[in-house]
Amino acid sequence: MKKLINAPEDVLVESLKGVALAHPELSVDLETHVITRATPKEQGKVAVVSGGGSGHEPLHGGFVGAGMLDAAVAGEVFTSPTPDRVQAATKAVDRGAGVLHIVKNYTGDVLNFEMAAELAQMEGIEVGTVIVDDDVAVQDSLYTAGRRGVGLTVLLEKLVGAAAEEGQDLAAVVDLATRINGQGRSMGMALTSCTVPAAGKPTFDLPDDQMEIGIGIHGEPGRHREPLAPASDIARQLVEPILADLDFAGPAIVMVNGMGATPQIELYLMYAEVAALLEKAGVQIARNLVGNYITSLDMAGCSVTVLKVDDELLRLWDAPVNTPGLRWGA
Amino acid sequence: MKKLINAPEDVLVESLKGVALAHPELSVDLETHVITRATPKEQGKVAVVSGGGSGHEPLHGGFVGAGMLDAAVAGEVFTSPTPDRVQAATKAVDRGAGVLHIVKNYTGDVLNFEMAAELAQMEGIEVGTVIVDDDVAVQDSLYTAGRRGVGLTVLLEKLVGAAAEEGQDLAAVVDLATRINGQGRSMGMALTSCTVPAAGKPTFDLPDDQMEIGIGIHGEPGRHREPLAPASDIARQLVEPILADLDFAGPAIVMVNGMGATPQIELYLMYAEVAALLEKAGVQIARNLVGNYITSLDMAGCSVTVLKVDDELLRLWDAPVNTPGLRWGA
Amino acid sequence: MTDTIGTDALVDWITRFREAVTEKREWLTELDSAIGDADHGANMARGMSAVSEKLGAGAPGTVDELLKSVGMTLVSSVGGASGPLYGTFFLRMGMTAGAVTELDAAGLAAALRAGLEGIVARGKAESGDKTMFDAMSPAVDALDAAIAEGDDLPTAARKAADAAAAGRDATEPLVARKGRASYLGERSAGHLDPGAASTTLLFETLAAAISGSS
Amino acid sequence: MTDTIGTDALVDWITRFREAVTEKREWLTELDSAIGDADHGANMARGMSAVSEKLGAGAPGTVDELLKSVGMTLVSSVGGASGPLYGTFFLRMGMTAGAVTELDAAGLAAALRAGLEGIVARGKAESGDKTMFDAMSPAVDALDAAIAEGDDLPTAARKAADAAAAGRDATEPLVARKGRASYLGERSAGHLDPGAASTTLLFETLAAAISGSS
Ligand SMILES: Nc1ncnc2c1ncn2[C@@H]1O[C@H](COP(=O)(O)OP(=O)(O)O)[C@@H](O)[C@H]1O
Ligand SMILES: Nc1ncnc2c1ncn2[C@@H]1O[C@H](COP(=O)(O)OP(=O)(O)O)[C@@H](O)[C@H]1O
Ligand SMILES: [Mg+2]
Ligand SMILES: [Mg+2]
Ligand SMILES: [Mg+2]
Ligand SMILES: [Mg+2]
Repeated sequence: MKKLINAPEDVLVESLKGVALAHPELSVDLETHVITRATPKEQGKVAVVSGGGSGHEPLHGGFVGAGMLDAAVAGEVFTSPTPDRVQAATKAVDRGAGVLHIVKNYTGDVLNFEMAAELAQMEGIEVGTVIVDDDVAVQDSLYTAGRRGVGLTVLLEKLVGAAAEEGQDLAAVVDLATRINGQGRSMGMALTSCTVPAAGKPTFDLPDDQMEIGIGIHGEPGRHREPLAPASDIARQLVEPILADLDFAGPAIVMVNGMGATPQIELYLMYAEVAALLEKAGVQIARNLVGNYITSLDMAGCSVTVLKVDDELLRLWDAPVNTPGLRWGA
Repeated sequence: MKKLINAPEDVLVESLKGVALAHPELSVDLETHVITRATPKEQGKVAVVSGGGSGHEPLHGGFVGAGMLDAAVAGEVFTSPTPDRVQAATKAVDRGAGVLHIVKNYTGDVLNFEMAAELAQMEGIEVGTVIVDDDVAVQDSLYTAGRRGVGLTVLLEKLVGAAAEEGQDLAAVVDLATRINGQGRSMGMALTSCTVPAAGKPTFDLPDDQMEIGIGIHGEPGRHREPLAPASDIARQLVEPILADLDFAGPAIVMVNGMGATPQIELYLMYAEVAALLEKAGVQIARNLVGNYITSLDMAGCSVTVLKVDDELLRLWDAPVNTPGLRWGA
Repeated sequence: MTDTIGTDALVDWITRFREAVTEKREWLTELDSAIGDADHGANMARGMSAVSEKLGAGAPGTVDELLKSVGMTLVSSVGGASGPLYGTFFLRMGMTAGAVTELDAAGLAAALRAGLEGIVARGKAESGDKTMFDAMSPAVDALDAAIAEGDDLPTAARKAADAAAAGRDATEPLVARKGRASYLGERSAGHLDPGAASTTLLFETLAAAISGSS
Repeated sequence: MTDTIGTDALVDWITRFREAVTEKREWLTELDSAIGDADHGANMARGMSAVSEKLGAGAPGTVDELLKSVGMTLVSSVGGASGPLYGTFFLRMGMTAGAVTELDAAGLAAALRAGLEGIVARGKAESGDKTMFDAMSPAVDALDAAIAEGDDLPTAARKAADAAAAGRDATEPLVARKGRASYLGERSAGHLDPGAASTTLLFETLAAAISGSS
């Protein structure tokens, strides 16, 4: 296992130590693994909390700051944080107007955040929840765990964070989050597996001439494996299921996201392929993100996220944001 | 070779196409591979041009924008651009106050920029040059090619870009650049080789239990190879030669930079190690960068850069910058 | 033969379970690598070592306090899917057991049944979804049946463990419908479910604790 | 026997050099992988194919125009260290040759010497720095010496090529002091210099073009 780490069991805390040192504008609790803004937002505004397993950086800790999250709760690598910690974060950032939990749809995250919400509500904190489930690689069904929450989480945290920052109330923020989740879709692929530090070896073996299509963000294998293909073909395999799932004609925000080990030169190349396919399908890309935003440790590969937008969402997108991972207008 | 590309020979242009589509605030010339600001700076201000081989993204194209570069010239992967293109970029962005060339100290870059400067001067454009040579892994000597230009280039482009933006004249900007180069040092290491698309296989073989210390940014092997070590030990091996080369007691800007395939969780962990060592040596970290800023394709590893600063440099650092790769205050 | 299980034996069970998940940690993680995210071994080992530490500081004297303490510790130390699920299992067991110092066969069966129902309440798993339910549900059923047939507690616990193992093995051909493995669709078939594997350890160690204490 | 080389033979030289670097492209890149950045083969192939394309559109009739065109094309198509160096080499050769249609042995030797000096002016390499200079300098010296001894042009060119090859081979044990390989320090020893290898191809193809045309 080739990683810049000391003991595998210390990776999370030691990395959080670096976040704390690098970002005086954040408060990092090395006991609970909760990251909050050093300067909390004003009383009377909705707070936005997210969290989940670590290994997806900058998500979520890198999105704490004015205009985006109030707190992020970092679990162990790929393991949802526990309810007591989510509850502690919720309590810490509540400004009397309630707290939105942004939860990616994984059994672990859903269950732990559910328990945390129960705990917080017992203490009189109003909690709203949005469960993000945008991954079209997974078939949606009432009888299964449903779709995973992946790339859309990034866009949703930005947009909802902006709404909370401008003072929208909890019901409005929950509505907005639900609406965004309904109109965004993602699909990902991997060129290599990632290696969980505690496991010490790649989660799956992928021969040199094969790739995985339809992966999530936890090193889980995808829907199917197939021979390595040119970027144009990969783009098609990511974009087509997204377009097949929802009518995206019209303005959209598009993200081409790297899984952690794929360099920018490749991501921009993929973006060109993806943009061309989307345009052909009548999608007008109004805003975009190209880079590593929701990663899977040291996995090579990428994902595509498309979110249908209107003027209101674009206004929220353009609102100032000041976080380690996303920053403009501030 | 596992990459998100089509034909290896098209990587550069297809990636630039993505940059053009993703960044309407930039102009990208797909013939000459020159990236400029879509809105040029005002007449009468010094323009700042850099460039070099591709594969180091976001450097340099990702640093074009208000407060930083006026143009970046992208060569083929790891190959300096040709003089005619550098000259074209120089001519395009000259606003009548002269142009600074920021050149990383590699024979290829130095020779091509030298010829470009000659060509531009023949056309009546005043050109100043700074050659960045901050890599302490390489022994400095009058009789050799000297030290490589690596991580310091990022900090220098930001600081000098700010000075040019506020209207300092060419002589002042050249002086500033020279001063910065004199007081910054870097050192890098690799966990894996990178793979040049045209070569199709890793530049060097590195066994699973070995690492390279003292690498540059072109996939060249380092000064020596040794058994894989914990992050704390790697940090020491990067920080010590930097501190041995120059007295850094006092305020500094510090960058922990990823080589392309190393995820943020590891970079922040390294930053904690590096910051602790520097503090022990009396370095006060006034500002920092942690992330992928000057990469080497899909190499895993990192580099450390330390730059001695004063209030004037911190003022320039904090000045607004609005580029794809570095953005604040705008 | 005392056909009951007291707090000491319950502590012994917890200790044996901790040893088992620690010893089989890599196997559990390997199973989770194939169809999940390669952390089930680490999750269970982290959780159970937190439990041991907690109990080492002094185990509660009543069954309900003991099991609720185990459950709360798991909830607040594991995370992931297995944390709330196993946590709820022990919490519900404790709530059902009440403030007693030992459980008879019927009491243990009722507590385990309540634990199982807690897992279903949280995770909505059904039979054949390829989860820990597929090991736990047959184990609890087998325990009930053995007690109804008049088996002594060690024999009944042994039958429960065997049923868990059979349930675990039966997860292999299944296509997962719950948890992370469901994302793999058809590709999830051909692998044991990691949670069913740890649940089998839970019933194996229960049987061992009971026969050791009988 | 005409002891001269005309523009046709020079074009033949350039064509042969192009073929040689294209054929040996992977070898040159491999040499550059060991002590550089794995692009020398690609650089030379790209440059010489640009040159061929340029000449294909109509080769200039005089030696100086021809060689300057080769040099300018290399400068504007290669980049890296080898672009300005080989580019300057041909530019200086052309400037020295003048507006003639053929070169005699002394004229060719003078042009090559000027090219070599151009490389030194740009790159400041000295003997033993482990660069293309270490193949080119002995080759030019050998040509001079052969001509002074009265050898005919094909023989002299053959001796130059052999001297280049010997110079290239002699770079193997050297510790590089110029170019990228210098960053490796002691580790650069034990490998041929890629530029010395391509320079040897330059003189090999010159000898072949001259004997083919004599
Ligand atoms: N909805 C559910 N109901 C019951 N058990 C479940 C459910 N979802 C997952 N599991 C169990 O949890 C196990 C995975 O646990 P673990 O790997 O620790 O958590 P995570 O999946 O969050 O990484 C699965 O093997 C399965 O047995
Ligand atoms: N200062 C110099 N003088 C002469 N030749 C040099 C000098 N620096 C480098 N070279 C030659 O250039 C060759 C490398 O060329 P190439 O790989 O195309 O460029 P780059 O090093 O920029 O990638 C080296 O093998 C060496 O022979
Ligand atoms: Mg997990
Ligand atoms: Mg090169
Ligand atoms: Mg798991
Ligand atoms: Mg090279």
